[in-house]
Amino acid sequence: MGLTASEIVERVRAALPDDIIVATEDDVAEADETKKKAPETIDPFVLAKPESLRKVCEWLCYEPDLRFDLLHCISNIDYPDRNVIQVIYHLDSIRHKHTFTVKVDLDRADPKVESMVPLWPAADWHERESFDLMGVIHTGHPNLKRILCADDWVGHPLRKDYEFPEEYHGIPCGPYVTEYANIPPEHEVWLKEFEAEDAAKRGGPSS
Amino acid sequence: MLTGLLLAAGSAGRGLIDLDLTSLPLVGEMLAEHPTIAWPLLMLAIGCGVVIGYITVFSLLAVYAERKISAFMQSRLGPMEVGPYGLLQTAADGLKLLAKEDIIPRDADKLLYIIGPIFVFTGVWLSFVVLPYGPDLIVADLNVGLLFLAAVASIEVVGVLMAGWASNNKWALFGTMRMITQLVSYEIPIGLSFVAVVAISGSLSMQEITLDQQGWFWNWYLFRNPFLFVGFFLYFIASLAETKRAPFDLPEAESELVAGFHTEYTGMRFSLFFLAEYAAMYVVSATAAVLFLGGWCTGFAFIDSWMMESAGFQRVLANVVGLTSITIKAWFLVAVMMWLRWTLPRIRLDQVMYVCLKVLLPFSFGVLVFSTLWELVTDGTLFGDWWPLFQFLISIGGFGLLMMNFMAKERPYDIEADFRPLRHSEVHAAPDAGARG
Amino acid sequence: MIEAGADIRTEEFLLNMGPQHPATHGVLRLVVRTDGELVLDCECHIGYLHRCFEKCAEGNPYTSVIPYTDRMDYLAAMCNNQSFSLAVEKLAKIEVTDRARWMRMATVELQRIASHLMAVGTYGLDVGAITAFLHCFRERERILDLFEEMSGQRLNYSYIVPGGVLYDWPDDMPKKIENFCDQMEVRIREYNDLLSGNGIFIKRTADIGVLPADVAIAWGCTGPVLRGSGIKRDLRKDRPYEFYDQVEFDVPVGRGLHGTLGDCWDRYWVRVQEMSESIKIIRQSISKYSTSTGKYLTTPANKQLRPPKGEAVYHTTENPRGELGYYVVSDGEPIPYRVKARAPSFCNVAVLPEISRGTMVADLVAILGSLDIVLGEIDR
Amino acid sequence: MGYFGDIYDVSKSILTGMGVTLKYFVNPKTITTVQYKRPERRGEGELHEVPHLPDMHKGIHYLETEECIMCWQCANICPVDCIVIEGTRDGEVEGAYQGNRANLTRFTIDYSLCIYCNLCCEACPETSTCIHMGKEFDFTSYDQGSLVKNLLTDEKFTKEDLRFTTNAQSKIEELAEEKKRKAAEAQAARKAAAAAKKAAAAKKAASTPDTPAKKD
Repeated sequence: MGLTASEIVERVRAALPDDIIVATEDDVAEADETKKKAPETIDPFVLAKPESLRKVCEWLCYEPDLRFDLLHCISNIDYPDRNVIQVIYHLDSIRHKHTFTVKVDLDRADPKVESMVPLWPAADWHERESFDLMGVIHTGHPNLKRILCADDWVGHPLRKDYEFPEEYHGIPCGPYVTEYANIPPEHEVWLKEFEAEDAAKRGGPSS
Repeated sequence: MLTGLLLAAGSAGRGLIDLDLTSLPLVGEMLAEHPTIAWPLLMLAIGCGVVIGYITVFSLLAVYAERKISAFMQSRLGPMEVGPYGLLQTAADGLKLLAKEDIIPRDADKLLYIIGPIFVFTGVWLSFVVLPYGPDLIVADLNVGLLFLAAVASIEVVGVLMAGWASNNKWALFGTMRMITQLVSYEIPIGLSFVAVVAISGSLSMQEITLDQQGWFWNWYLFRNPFLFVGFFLYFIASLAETKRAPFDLPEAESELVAGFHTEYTGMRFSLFFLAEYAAMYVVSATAAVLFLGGWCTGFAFIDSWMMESAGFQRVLANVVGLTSITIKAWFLVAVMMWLRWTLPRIRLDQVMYVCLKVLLPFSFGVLVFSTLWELVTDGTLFGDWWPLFQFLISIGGFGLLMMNFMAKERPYDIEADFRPLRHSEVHAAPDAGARG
Repeated sequence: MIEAGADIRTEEFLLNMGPQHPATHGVLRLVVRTDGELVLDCECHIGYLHRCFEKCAEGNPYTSVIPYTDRMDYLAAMCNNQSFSLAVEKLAKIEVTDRARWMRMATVELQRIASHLMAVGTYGLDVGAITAFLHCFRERERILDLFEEMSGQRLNYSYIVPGGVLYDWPDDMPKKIENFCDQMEVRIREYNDLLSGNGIFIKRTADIGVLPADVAIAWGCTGPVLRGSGIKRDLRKDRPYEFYDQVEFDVPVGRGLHGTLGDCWDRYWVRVQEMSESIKIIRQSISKYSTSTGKYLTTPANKQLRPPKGEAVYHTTENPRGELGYYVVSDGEPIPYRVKARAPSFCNVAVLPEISRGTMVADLVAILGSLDIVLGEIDR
Repeated sequence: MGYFGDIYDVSKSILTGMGVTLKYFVNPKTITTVQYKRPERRGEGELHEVPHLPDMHKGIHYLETEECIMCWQCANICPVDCIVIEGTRDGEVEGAYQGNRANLTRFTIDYSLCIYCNLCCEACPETSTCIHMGKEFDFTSYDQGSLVKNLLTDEKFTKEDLRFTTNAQSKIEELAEEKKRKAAEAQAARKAAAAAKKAAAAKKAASTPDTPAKKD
């Protein structure tokens, strides 16, 4: 087995102190007192500055001890209350058998980050998906267009404030709104009432 | 058997069965007034009807057989719903095809699109003219019968080209091009096999080739000499390609080209292609039977001599026996075609050409040259009357030795041997992925 | 007649393969630029089966997301259930008993066999061998029978849930699985006779679609596709989850038996070998299961899970098609804040244009089949 | 391997494969499929007599109507929202099905949506456990509309049923109104009682204003 994530975090901090914002749980609390909602995770990670993401990733990719040669996944999360779109790069090393996570916080209004395609060709489709569903613009991507949705789709569906369109080219496509959704809001209360009644009935008034 | 009787009725013109057609009301008048025109026309009509009926019934049965054969090979039951054991399934499918809407794509070349399937069907249909079914059961015993067969078989190419090009569909075009490449190339090994047989029989007439193989079954051309024995297999493989059966079914490779050149066809027109394919299977199998397996000869000297000598009602019976004999042989070969289809993967276009030009062609030439040489050297009488039997034993013995060789060696993939764990150094030549950047 | 010196004018051909095409294993659309039969370039268009898995998961409780994961890789639904359950268990810190873990391992490996049977069978179908396909289906059907007895369903099981498995096994289940394993070993030999060793099959697949190891890694290929290129990487060995560190099995890799390392035949052969390895794991799991104790499910199925706020987990497992990862983010509510699925086929199919250039149309089908994609998880 | 070796190997492997298929072809015992007995070919009583259906099989639901307490748990957990429950626990509705202290006018599942995930049965509270998955699975039809099943009658949901439920709806609303009114009355009464009590207490307190002060 390779290095643990905490060890990698230490190395990144030592090597590139200016390019990362926060790295661990404690750092989150320290560095960003105002943004209380910043996620803590079970696995340690590195939160890179958007402008130096490429540098961090290149370092992770080429550093002989680390050699993150496999880009496993690019995820993204929308945090409207923090006005942040977070892009998460899950890295993996086939040679050293360790994994690592690099995160980057982008401005929600103008989410732009450098493309990782020159580093890992695997980023191609992941970044297209990220653009399609979350609207992150990966600058320098050779073919940044929608991948899952249709080319003329409006909006980025995975954003939390996305509103589903009523129709697409005349095809009704909104959420399946029918009679099937008419569960009365008080149904939980009714169940509790019933259970209380039932218990009273079974256990008798004494219980 | 039903079809056999129909065919027997069809050859009434040869004076076998004395039907008094002149007594029929309308036909009789016409026959009396214009005997030179009406008689051939009547014969033509009857012949066409009989051949079409034969093709249809054969196709129905062959499709059913193919379905059942494939099902049993795949641990399935096959069609079971329509009729007892699903016997009527293909009839139901045929009815469905006929009842289907006939669609002509808007951008298709309409004329070519319509006549394409007719050409394909006609080519196969004409082949039936020269196929002998019994001592007297042959529509036309042409003295260039084999040449005629090779010629009409290539009409199919034109029909397919029309159909595929006129469909205005890229998949159809792909299928057409594959089909034409294949058909045109494979006519060469087929022709060479024909020539090898003709060199020995000395005649192009199908009936004469058959008669030359009378007597015991070691008189068949299959066992005539060891080279013709190989020639039979070459012809059979080439005929698979000629009828676009697996493993040469790439003109209509359903996993690659959807349905090849007949992608756009529906209903009746599609069923013409369908009938033509199955009829072509029968034609090449029957041709193989005539050329190598003694045609309508039974392989038993006493029956064959009786068939030739009989007269009157016995003659009719002899024809039925001959018909049964060739039908059994042809059906056996058709069954082997189906067996191959349900076993083998499909080969690629360049491999099809490789098999034709680099394997079948040199081998066919070899067969032609060496079987002729063999005939010249042995002169057919090296050991007197027993020579055919010796040649039979040589062929069978060689084949047996090859089979034993096949069986003796270890299996191609021994799963145990392939499972020895690899050493770490063998595996971990992990290349530099990042170096690409 | 063509004059001397004049070129024959040929045209390039733009061919739309799919979305409705028998060889694209679903609704994948390939725009292929061909020169006759030669593929010059191809481009994948996906998304025809997009069902907003990630958006749906944001609106459903954790337990209700499980049926959605079934429908991602519908040929390996158990593995998807397991992967998501492991992620949620890590997130919500749920303990799973040993017995449930052994049950999960046996079912997941059975599912792996079923999935590889499908892959092997449809690969035969792609190159035109129909009988092998139905023979593989016959064995797959037996696995589905076993699954039906466990979970009541044959395709989308929703059987593995956070906290264990949904139902206990019937008493005779270990015996039945053992019986199946005995039969399966014989069958694999038969598939090799029928398909793997067939000369035509080898001619069609060997030296076709060669995927060098560095290209495979760079494009993020995983699973049998990566192992077919000769790289010994298997998360079950490298980063063991469940009890994979307690069972013995080999990781088969491609060795270029009939051609270049990393060709279609190698990828196919890795799958065939993996079936035998899975049988080994199943046998060991079954014997361990019989001696282990504990409940099969630690959290009631109808209990709402509420993982702590702000937790995020990326959990990867070895799916039959590659490495499946679920990134689950919680904000303390009973429904996940964000679920991201890293689908193995999504990454594997991305390499298709890279390796299909210069092949023939028939090879394109063979290469696509050897990647063994499932559109359900590519489009999600 | 060479040219002849290649031909030899290929022909050999072809024959090996043909051996396998021939083995299956000649041996009828290897047939594993069975003929499915379509519903119209089955007798009246044989509806469920399909061979080898395990106990666990998740088929079409059935409902123990008299156990149902109309708690909406199943409809709530359903990932595809295919369950509709209508009815009331406020009182009798003419023609309604009697549940456990509930009057059900409608309990349908749309099988064009249902994914047979069993979550509804899991969610059903322990006090009732009324919804189950049966063994029947043959639920084909020619139009989507008739895939809606009425669990109260265990038959397909028809237009007549829809008319009944719409008629019953007004009665249910009436009952709900009445209940609300009663609740409001009770509330008012309770409020009045509480106010009276408070007033009394205040009076009492007023009458003894110095009592708390005494403690200090």
